[in-house]
Amino acid sequence: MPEWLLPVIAPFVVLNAIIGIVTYVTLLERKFAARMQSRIGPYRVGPHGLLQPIADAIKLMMKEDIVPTAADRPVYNLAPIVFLAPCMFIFATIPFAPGLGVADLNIGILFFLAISAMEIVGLFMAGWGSNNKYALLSAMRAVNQVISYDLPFIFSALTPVLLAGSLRLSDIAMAQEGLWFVFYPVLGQLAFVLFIVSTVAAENRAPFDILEAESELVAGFRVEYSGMKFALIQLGEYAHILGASFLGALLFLGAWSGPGPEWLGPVWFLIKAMCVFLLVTWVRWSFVRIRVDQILALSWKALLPMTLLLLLATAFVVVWRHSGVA
Amino acid sequence: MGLQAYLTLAAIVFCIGLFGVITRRNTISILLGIELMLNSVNINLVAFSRFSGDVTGMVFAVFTICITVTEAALGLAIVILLFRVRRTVTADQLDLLKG
Amino acid sequence: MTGEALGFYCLSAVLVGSALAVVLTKNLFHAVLWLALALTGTAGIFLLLDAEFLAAVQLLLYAGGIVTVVVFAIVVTERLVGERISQTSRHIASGAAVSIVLAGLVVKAIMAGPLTSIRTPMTGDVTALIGETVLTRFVLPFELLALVMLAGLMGAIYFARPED
Amino acid sequence: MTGDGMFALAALLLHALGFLVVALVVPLRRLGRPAAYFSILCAVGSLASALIAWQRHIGGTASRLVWAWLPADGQTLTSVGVLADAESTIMLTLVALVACLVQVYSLGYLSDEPPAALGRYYAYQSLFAFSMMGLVLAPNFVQLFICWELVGLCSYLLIGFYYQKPEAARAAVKAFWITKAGDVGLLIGIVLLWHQSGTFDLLEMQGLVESGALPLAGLSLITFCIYLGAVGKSAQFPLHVWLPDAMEGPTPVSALIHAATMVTAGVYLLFRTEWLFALTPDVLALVAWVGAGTALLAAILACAQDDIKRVLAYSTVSQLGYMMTAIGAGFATAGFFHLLTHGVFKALLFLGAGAIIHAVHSNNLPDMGGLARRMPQTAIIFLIGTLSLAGIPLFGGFLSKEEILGAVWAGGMTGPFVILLVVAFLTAFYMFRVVFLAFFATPAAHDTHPHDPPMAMALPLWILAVLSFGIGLYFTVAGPALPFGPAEAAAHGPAWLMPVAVGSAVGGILLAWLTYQRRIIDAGALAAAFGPLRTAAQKRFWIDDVFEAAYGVVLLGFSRAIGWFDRYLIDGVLNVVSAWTLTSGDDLRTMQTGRVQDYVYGVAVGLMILLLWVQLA
Repeated sequence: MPEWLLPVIAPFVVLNAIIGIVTYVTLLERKFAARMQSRIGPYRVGPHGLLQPIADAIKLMMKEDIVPTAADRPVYNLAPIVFLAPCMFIFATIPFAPGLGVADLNIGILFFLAISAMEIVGLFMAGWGSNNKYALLSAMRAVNQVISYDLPFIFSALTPVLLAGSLRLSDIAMAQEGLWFVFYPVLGQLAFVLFIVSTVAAENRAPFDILEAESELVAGFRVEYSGMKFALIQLGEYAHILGASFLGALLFLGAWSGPGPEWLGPVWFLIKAMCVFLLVTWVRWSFVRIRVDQILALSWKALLPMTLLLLLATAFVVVWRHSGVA
Repeated sequence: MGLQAYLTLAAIVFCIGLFGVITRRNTISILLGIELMLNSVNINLVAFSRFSGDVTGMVFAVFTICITVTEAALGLAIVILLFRVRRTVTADQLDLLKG
Repeated sequence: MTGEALGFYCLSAVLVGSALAVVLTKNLFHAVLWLALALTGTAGIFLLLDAEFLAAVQLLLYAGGIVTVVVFAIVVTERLVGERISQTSRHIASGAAVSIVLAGLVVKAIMAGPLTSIRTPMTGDVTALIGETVLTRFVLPFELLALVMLAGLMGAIYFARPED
Repeated sequence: MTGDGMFALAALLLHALGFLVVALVVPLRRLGRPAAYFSILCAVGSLASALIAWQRHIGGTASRLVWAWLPADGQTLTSVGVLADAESTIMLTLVALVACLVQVYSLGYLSDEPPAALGRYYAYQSLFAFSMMGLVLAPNFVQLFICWELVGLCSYLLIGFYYQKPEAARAAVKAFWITKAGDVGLLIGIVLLWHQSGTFDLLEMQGLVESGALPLAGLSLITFCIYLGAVGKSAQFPLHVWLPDAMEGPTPVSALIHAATMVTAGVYLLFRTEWLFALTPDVLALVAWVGAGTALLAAILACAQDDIKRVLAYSTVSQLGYMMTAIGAGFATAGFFHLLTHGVFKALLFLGAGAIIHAVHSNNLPDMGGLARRMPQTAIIFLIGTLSLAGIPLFGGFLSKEEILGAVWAGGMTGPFVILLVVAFLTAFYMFRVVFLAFFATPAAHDTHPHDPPMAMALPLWILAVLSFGIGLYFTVAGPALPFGPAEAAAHGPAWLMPVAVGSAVGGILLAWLTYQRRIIDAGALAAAFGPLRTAAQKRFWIDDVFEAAYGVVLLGFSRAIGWFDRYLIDGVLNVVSAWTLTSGDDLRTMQTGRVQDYVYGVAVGLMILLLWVQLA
C-alpha cells in the first residue's frame, strides 16, 4: 500500500465505520430505553430486531423529500449537510489506538471542541430555513443552550488536559496508563460528573431537550424535514453524541487501555464509549424536562463557576505535584 | 506561497469588508463588514508572525479575536437596544448626530 | 504546484468569494452564513500558516460564537417583528470604486516592497509558545484584555436588559 | 517752607481721610450720625490746618510740595502735590470754613434723613471738600483738571442726593452735562497749552510767560478754551442754566456749591491764570462783557422768582458775573476779593434760607411772611447777609463791590460799568423783596409754628454772620490796608463812585420797601410796567428753551443720523456677514450627515488620497 494512500483510506474507513456504529447505536438506545420501561423494543426485523436500523434507513431513503413552499430553499437544503459535516469531522481527531486515527493533532481536543461548536450553524440553518415558527423557536433555544453549555463543557474537558499536560488526545490517553482520570482523587470524579452533565446539555438531550420538546415544539428544528434529510440530521445528532462519548471515554476512562493484547485496544475503547453513551441515555430516559430559564440558570450559576473552580483546583494540584516531584 | 500572497489576500478581503461597511444600510450588515475587516487583519498578523518566525503576531491575533468577540457582543447588544428604542436598524435613519 | 499553493488558492477563492457574498447578498441571513464560510476559510488559511491553535480559536469563537450572536440579533430585530427587511445598499458605485482603488493601491504597495517568501522555522510547539508568550511577555495586556472583555460583557448585558 | 506746605497738605488729606473712612467702612456709614461726627471732626481739623497754612503764607511766600507722577520718556510728565501761597491758602481757608460749617449745619438740617443716607451724604461732602481743596492747591493743570472733574462729579452726586425725586435726578444730570460741555473746552485748552509750553506746571508756565518765552500765536484760542471751562463751572451765560436747577439738592449743598466750591472754581481758575489771560486782551474783553451781561440777566431773572432758593441762585450767577467782569477788566484780585466775601455772605444767606425752609417747609415766598417775629435770630442773620450782598457800607460785600466797580471803571470799560451799577440797584431790590416778603409782610396762614433753628444750625449761621459783618468792619475801620497790592489801591475809582454805588443800592432797597412793605407802589403795576421784560424773565429769557430746542434739533437729529447709520450701515454689514456665516454653515453642515458610514467613507477616501500621494510622489 503506497504511503500517499493512507490519508485517503483512513478517513474513508473511519467514516463508514462511524456510520455503521451510529446506525446500531440507535438500536442500542431503543433497546436500552425499552428495557428501562419494561418493554422489549424493536424485535420484528431480523433476529431480536437487529436489522431494524437497516430497515429504517431504507424507509427514510424511500420517503418523499418535502420542501415547504415558504422555506429558504438553499439554506433548507444545505442545513443537514452543514449539520452533519462537523459531527463527522470530530472523529478525525480521535485516535482509536496508538497511531490509529485520521489526524492526531497537537491541539486535538481544542479542535474537537471547535468543530463540535460549528454544529450550531447547521442547526440554525435548519431552524431558519424551514420558515416555521416551531423550528425557529427551537433554533433560538438551541442557541441559548449551546452557548451556555459550551463553556462548562470545554472547562470540564480541560481538567484531564491539565492533568495530562497536553492538548494532544493521544498524549491524554497515554497519561492514563497507570490511573484513569475518572479515578483521580476528587478532581477526576467531579470533572467526570460535570462533563456528563455538560454533554447531556450540549447534545440537547433530556432533561435538557427543550429545543425539540415534543409537547411544545413538535419536533423542534427538524419539524419540516423528511426522508433522507431527516436521516442526515438524525445521523449527525447521533454521531455527535457518539463523538462526545468517545471523547468522554478518552478523557476519563483511559481510552484503549485494557487487559488483553494490544489489538483489543480499539474494542476496549468502543466498549468504554458505549458505556458513556448508555450513561447519557440512562439520564435521558430517567429525568423530566426542565424549563429554559432553569437550564440557563443551571449553566451560568452552577456549572460554570464549578468548572472554573475545578480548573483552578486542578491547576494548583498540578503545580503542587510538579514542584513536589522536582 | 510567499508573504506577498497572504498580504494581498488580506488586503482584498479588507477592502471587500470596507465596501460592505460603506454601502450597507442595515446596521447588522455593517457589523458583518467590520468582522471581515478584522479578519483580514488577523490574516496579516499571522502571516507576518509566521514568516518572521516570531510568535508575537499570533499572540496579537489571539488578542484581536478576543476583542472582536467582545465588540460583536457589545455591538449587537447596541443594535438590539437601538431597535427597541427606534424600531429600526437601518443606519440611514440613525442620524441623530446630523449637523 | 505544491499542495500548499493549491490549498492557498482554493481557500483564497473561497474566502474572497464568500466575502463578496457577505457584502453583496440581499438576504441578511445568507450574508451571515457566507460570513461563517469566510471565517472558516480564514481558519483554513491559519492552518496553512502552521497556526493550528489560531485556527481552532477562530472556529470556536468566530464561527461558533459571533455567527450565533449575529443570527440571534437578526431574529430579535427582524423575524420576530414579522417583517422581512430586504438588504439595500447605497452609493454602491462610488463605494466600489473607492474600495477597488484602495485595494489596488495597497496591493501595489505590497508588491513593490521586497518581502520574504521564506518561512523562518519556528522552534518548538507553536501553541505552547503562544501560551508562554501570553503569560510572560504579554501578561499585562492579557489581564487588560480580560478586563476589557468583562466590561464589554457587562455593557452588553446592561444594554440588552429587559425593559423595566 | 516744606513744613508750611505740610499744613495745606494736611487740610487736603484730612478730608480725604474723612471720605475714605466714611465711604469704605460700611458699618460706620450705615450708622449715619457717627459717620457725620467723624466727617465733621476731619473738617474741623482741616479748617485748623488751613488757618495755620494761611497764617504762614499771608506774607506772600509760596511753598511747593510735589511728588513725581506720570513718568514719560524717562522724565516726569507731571507731578502731584500742593502749591501753597497767599491766594491758594486763603481760598483753602474759605473752602475749609464753609465746608466745616455746612457739615455742622447739615447735622441739624438733615436730622430726619435715614442713617444710611446721612452717611452717604457725609461721604459726598468730604469728597467734595477734598476735591475742591485739591483744585485750589493744584500745582499743575493735570491735578487741577482731575480735581475739577471730581468737583463736577461730587456736585452731580449731591444735587442728585434725593435721587428718588425725578426732578433732582434730572437736575443732577443737567448740571453734570452742561458743566461737562465747558470742561471739554478746558481739557482742549490744557492740552493745547501743554503743546505750546511743554509743561503742565503753573509756576513753570508763569515763569515762561513772564520771560516772554511763550509763543503768542494761537494763545487766544487756548485762553478762550480755558475760559469755556470757567463758563461752564461758574455758570456764565449761556451755560448758567444748570445752577438754578441745582436747587433740587439739600439746601446746605446749595450753600456749599454757591459759596465756596464748584461755581467759584471757574473764577478761581481765571484768577490763578490771570497772567496768562493778560496776554490775550480780546479774550479778557469777552470775559468782561459776558460777565456783565450775565450779571444783568441773572439780576433781572432774580426779580421775577418766587422761590427763595432760586432768587439766591440767580443772585449767585449775578455776583459771579461781577467777579468775571472784574477779571475781564484786568483786575483779577478785585474779583478774587469779591469771591471771598461773597463766599462768606452767600453761605450765610443760603444757610439762613435753609433755616427758613426748614421751619416753613416751603421754598415759596408767598408761603412765608411775618417771620421776623417768630424767628428773630434768623431774621437778623439773613438781614446781615442781605445788606452785605446789597453792598451797604460796613458790610463785607460793600468793600469788594466797590473794588470791582472801581476796577471796571479803571479798566476803561464804561459799558460794563453802567451795567454793573444797574445790577447793584437790582440786587438790592430783589434781595430786599425777599426780606420784606419773608420776614415783614403780612403772615400767610401757617399750619406750622416756625421757630428759630436748633443749635447745630444756628451756630454756623452766627459764625458766618459775625464774619461777614466783621470783614467789612475790619477793613473799614482798619482803613484800606487791603492785602492786595498797590495796583488795586490805585485803581480805586473816582470820588463819586462810592456815593453812586451806595445810592443805587439804597434806591433798590427803597423801591422794594415801597412795593412790598408799604405797598404804596402796586407790585402788579410795577410788573405791568415792565411787562415784556417780566414775561421774558419768567420764561428765563427762553434760554432753557433754546437749549432744549438745540438739544432737540441738533442732538436728537445727530443721534437719529447716527442711529440710521448704525441700524442700516453697520448692522447691514453685520447682517450680511452673519447671513453669509449662516448660509455657509448650512451648506457645510450637510457634510455632517450623522451617519457613521459616511464618516468611514470619508476616512477611506482620505486613506486613498494619502496612498495615491505617497505612491505617486
